[in-house]
Formats: sequence, C-alpha cells, structure tokens
Amino acid sequence: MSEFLLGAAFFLLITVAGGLVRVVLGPDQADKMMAAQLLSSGGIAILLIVGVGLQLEGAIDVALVVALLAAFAAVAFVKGTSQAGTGDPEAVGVDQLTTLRQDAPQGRPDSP
Amino acid sequence: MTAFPLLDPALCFVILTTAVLAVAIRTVFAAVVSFIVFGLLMAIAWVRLGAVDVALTEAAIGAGLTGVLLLSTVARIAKHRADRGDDVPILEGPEPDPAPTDPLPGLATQSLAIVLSAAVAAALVAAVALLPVPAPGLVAEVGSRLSETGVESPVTAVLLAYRGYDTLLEIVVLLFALLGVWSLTADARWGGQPGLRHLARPDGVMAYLGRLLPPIGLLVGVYLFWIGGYRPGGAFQAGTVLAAVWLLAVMAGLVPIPKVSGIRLRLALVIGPAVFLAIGLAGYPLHGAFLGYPPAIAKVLIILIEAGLTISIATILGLLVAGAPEERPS
Amino acid sequence: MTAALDAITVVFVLAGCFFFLAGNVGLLRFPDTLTRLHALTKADNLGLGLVVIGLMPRMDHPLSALKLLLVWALGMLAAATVGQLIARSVLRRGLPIWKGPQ
Amino acid sequence: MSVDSLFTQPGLYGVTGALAIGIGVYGLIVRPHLVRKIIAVNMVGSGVFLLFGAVADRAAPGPGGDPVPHAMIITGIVVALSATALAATLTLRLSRETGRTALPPEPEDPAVQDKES
Repeated sequence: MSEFLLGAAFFLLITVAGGLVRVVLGPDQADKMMAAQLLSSGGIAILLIVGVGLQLEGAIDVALVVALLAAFAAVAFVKGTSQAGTGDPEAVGVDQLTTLRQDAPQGRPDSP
Repeated sequence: MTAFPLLDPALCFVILTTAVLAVAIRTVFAAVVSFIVFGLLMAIAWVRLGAVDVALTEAAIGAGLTGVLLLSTVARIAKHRADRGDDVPILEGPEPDPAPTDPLPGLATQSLAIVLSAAVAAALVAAVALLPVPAPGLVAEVGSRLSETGVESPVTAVLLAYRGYDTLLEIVVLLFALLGVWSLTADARWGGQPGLRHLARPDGVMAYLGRLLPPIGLLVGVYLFWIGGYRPGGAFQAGTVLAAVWLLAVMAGLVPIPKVSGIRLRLALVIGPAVFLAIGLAGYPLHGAFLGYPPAIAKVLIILIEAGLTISIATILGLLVAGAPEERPS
Repeated sequence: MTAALDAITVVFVLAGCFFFLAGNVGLLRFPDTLTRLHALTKADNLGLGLVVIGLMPRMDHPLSALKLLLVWALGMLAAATVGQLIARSVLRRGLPIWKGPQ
Repeated sequence: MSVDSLFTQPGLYGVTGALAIGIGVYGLIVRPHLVRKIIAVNMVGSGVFLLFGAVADRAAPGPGGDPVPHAMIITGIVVALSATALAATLTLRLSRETGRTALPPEPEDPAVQDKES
C-alpha cells in the first residue's frame, strides 16, 4: 500500500511540475501566480500522501500550514498589481476604473 | 529501504529545476514565483528526510513569508519607478521586466562565474561522498538526558534546553534585524506605521479572507505552540504562522499596524528575550547556572519561554515583512 | 475489511491524481488567463478533495481524519479566493479575453 | 568512502543541496538586479541547510534524524528570513532614492557600460 501511495505522490509531483512550464511561458504574471497556486495545492496533496505513506503524523501538520498560507502569496501579488500597489483589485468603482484604463493613456496611475 | 525509489530522485530533479529557473528566468517576478515554488518543494524534501520540524518552518517561511516579502518588494520597486515617472506600468500587461536597465555582465564574467560555481558544487558533492561511514551524530547524547529537560520532543529539547543559549541569542538577532529595518526609514517618516497603508474593499473577497483566516491561523498557531513539547512544532513554527495570518489581516485593511513608537508594540517585541533572559538568570539561584532549569519545573519554565518567544517571533517577523514605515505620521 | 478500505484508498487517490492531471493540462493548454484560472481552481481542488477522501480511512485516529478535512477546506478557501482576486485583477488590467474560436 | 553512497536517500539530498549552492553562487555573481541577488543568497542558504539535513539524516536514518542539526537549521531558516527582510529594505531604500535596482558597476569593468551614469 505504501508502494502505491508513494507512486501516486511521484505521479502527482511530475504532473504538478508540469505547471513550471506555465511559470516560464505564462504571458501574464497572473498565469505565473496561478502555476504557483497549482503547485502549492499539488504540494499539499503530496505532503498528505507521503505523510500517510510513511506513517508520519507531522506531515499532515505541514500540509495544514501550507494550506493555511496558500492564499497568502496570491493576495500579495494581487495587491501589487492594483492601483498604487496597496489597493484591492475589487476596489469600489472597479468597473469605472477598468474603462478609465482603456482610454486613458499610459499615464501615472492615480492612487484610489 | 524506500518503498518507491523513484520519488526522491524526481523530487531532487524538480527542486534543482526550480532552482535553475529562479536564477535563469528572464523577469524578476518569475524568479520570485520560482523561488516560492522552490520553498514549497524544500518543505516536501524535509518531510522525505524525516525532519518534520524543519519542514514546518520551511513551509511557513519558505513558501509563506519570504514569498510575500519578495513579492511586495518587487511591487514597491515598480511603484517607485512609476512615481519617478519612468513610464513602466505597474506589474501589468504582457509583463515587461520592471527593471530592463539591468544589463547582464559580459561573457567573460559569466563564464568565470560558471567555472567558480561548478567548482563550489563539485567540491561539496565530493564532501558528501567522503562523509565518514559510521555517520557521526548526537542522537544518543540528546536522548540520554531528555527526561531532565521536561520535554519529549528532542528538537525542542535541543532548541530550548541543551542549546538554549543559541536560541536566546537568535531572538536578539531577530530584534536587531528589525531595528536595522526600522533604522532605514526616511527621517520624515520616522514614528509612522511600518509598511504601506493597506486599503481593501470592505465587502470584497480580500476582506472576507482577512476576516476568516486569522482565527483559524490563531488556532493552528496555538496548536503548533502547544504540541512543541512532545511532537514537531514549537515557538518558531507557531510564531511564523501567527505572523503570516496577522499580515493577511493587515493586507486586507482590517488591522492597522501599530505605530513604530507604540509602547504596546515595543512590549510585544521585547517580551520574548526578556522572559528568556529572566528565566536564564533565575537559573543561578535555582540550579546554579545560567539557563539552568531544575528538572522538577523544567517543563513549566520551557513553556513560559516558548510563550514569550512565540509572541515576540510573531510580532518581529510580521513587522519585518511589513517593512520600514513609508507613510508620514499623521 | 482492510481490503475494502485499501480499495477505497486506491480508487479515490487515483481519481484525485486524474483531476490534478486535468487541472494541469487545462493550465497549460487553455487559450487565455481566465479559462486557465477556471481549470486550475476547479480541477486541483477536486483532486485534493478526492485524495483527502482516499486517505481518510488510512488514518489511525478519527480526529486525524477530521484534520484532513480541515486541510481540504483551507485548500478550497484558498483556491476560491485566489481565483476571484486574480480574475478581478486580470479584468481590471484589461488583458485580452478569449472570445471563442474565430 | 564510496560514490554509491550518493544514491542513498541522504546522499541524494546532500548532492541536491550542493548543486543548489552552486546555482545560488552563479546567480549571485551574474544577476545585477538586487532582488535576484537576494533570491540567490537565499538559495545558497537553503542548499546549505539541505546539505546539513542530509548529514543529520545519515546519523539516524528514517523518520527523526539527528535533532541537533535540525534545531540549528530551524534557527538558520528564521534568521535567513530576517536577513532577507533587511536586504529587501535596503533595496527598497536604494530604489526610492535613486530609482535604480542594481548597484552601479565598478568603473573599471569595461564589459558593462551603464547607460544611466
């Protein structure tokens, strides 16, 4: 059984490592961040399987910490791309902002 | 020995691929993303090596705090360039490298660098191959007097009892690092709130996450703190998780970062080293030596030390990632 | 009895691996950011869930099984919020959106 | 000692650590952007920890390993984060004051003509 579990972990590792291609190619930074997101949830699954496969109770705590902080990097990325680097992409009036961006020349973005 | 011999080589290969990506990839942002993935894979490697404490720390710091620190640094650099009128868009669109003006060194330097780094790696690989056969280790010594330390987890015993002196110095090093970060504040902004002012849409998804995760993070943090005594966990991992969820609440605009000059903030910073030092000095009358814990009450003393450490580590790491104050104190 | 539990584990873990593969293929082959986001947040989350269900019978203590569920819940929360935030960020920055095969 | 020890689990991770250090050193030398230098230094640090962890795993194979190196590595990772934070703050201060993200090249390096200066 642990042979099967570690084999599944191997398969998951290879599958999820495929996401690195998107990190290299990804036209936009959001694609790269998504690849990291997929790798983190794949990592959680691998940690769980290896933890059960090796009878390592602690590995589940590691998976818990990774799951808890999975959204963390993406939030930092999203804040970085919004206005003035500290805003929220869902800031009030975001639709109005979006249309403003298309016709506004590439000037200095105003902070919300 | 291992049920599935292919997993370790594959993991090592993917780790090295991510490492090469983090160095060779074209843009800074992609390098940071690769490094976040590298940190996560390292956590899996530590679990494979059986070092669960280290895996917990690497997961919380490698995949969590370091990634956010570097991402916000890259975002702020892009913001500085935009504020200066260098017309580079803020991290958006088909993604230009925010710093196109950084030329790579000439071919001579690059080839020399390749030779040097290959030599370093080769020497270390040789060192690994030549490790002595009866692998040296202190497992027996640590185990023999574990009962006197009052904790069952050997790593926690080493951290707080056998080598308590190192951990005391380490928490002071963290404090100095924070003083270093704060001392880099522009004079006009001294005393202000560390880091940028964070705003979020009150009923948006980010605010929702900022409200939902911190309680769970607090629960996981206290859990990690408490199991430190007999299972992988402890003050460092707990402090890191608490710092991470606190930062999440700050980024969601729900929690204002207390001012640098705030007294409560400074108390939270100092409580860890202070408690540790006090218990260390109390060792003289109690057990005849600095950091000497009498076996009878060793467990209580260690838990007290860990509690202080958790609070201080959480505060220090959170403020370190938040960065130097950027707003003028109002 | 243990044979049945092992069968459950094998079936569910394999299904989980399949969905991870699907999520990954979606991430690599879909035409634009938003469709990739859809593939990512749905498939990998279901993959994680199936792996968790597959591993639960193997836990020695029922509380550990509940901890696995907590890990899955946190994974889902992360995927959902990240999906929403990244989609909104992509929309705001006005990136090209795939309008179907011309 | 023998080369086949490199193919045991600890040997494998030890070699990975060694190669990560090599990659980090290369990145540190070649990449002018300061954030990339920070990443390179962190990679060297992680490589060193992995090497040290492999040694620890040899001492007591299987789950567990030698607790003394593990404690040092935990301390090392936390201090590495604080050093990274300090380096990032220095980079931000340079970026805010001069708008540049790389240190000016030494004047006598002909290979790099810094267009800005």
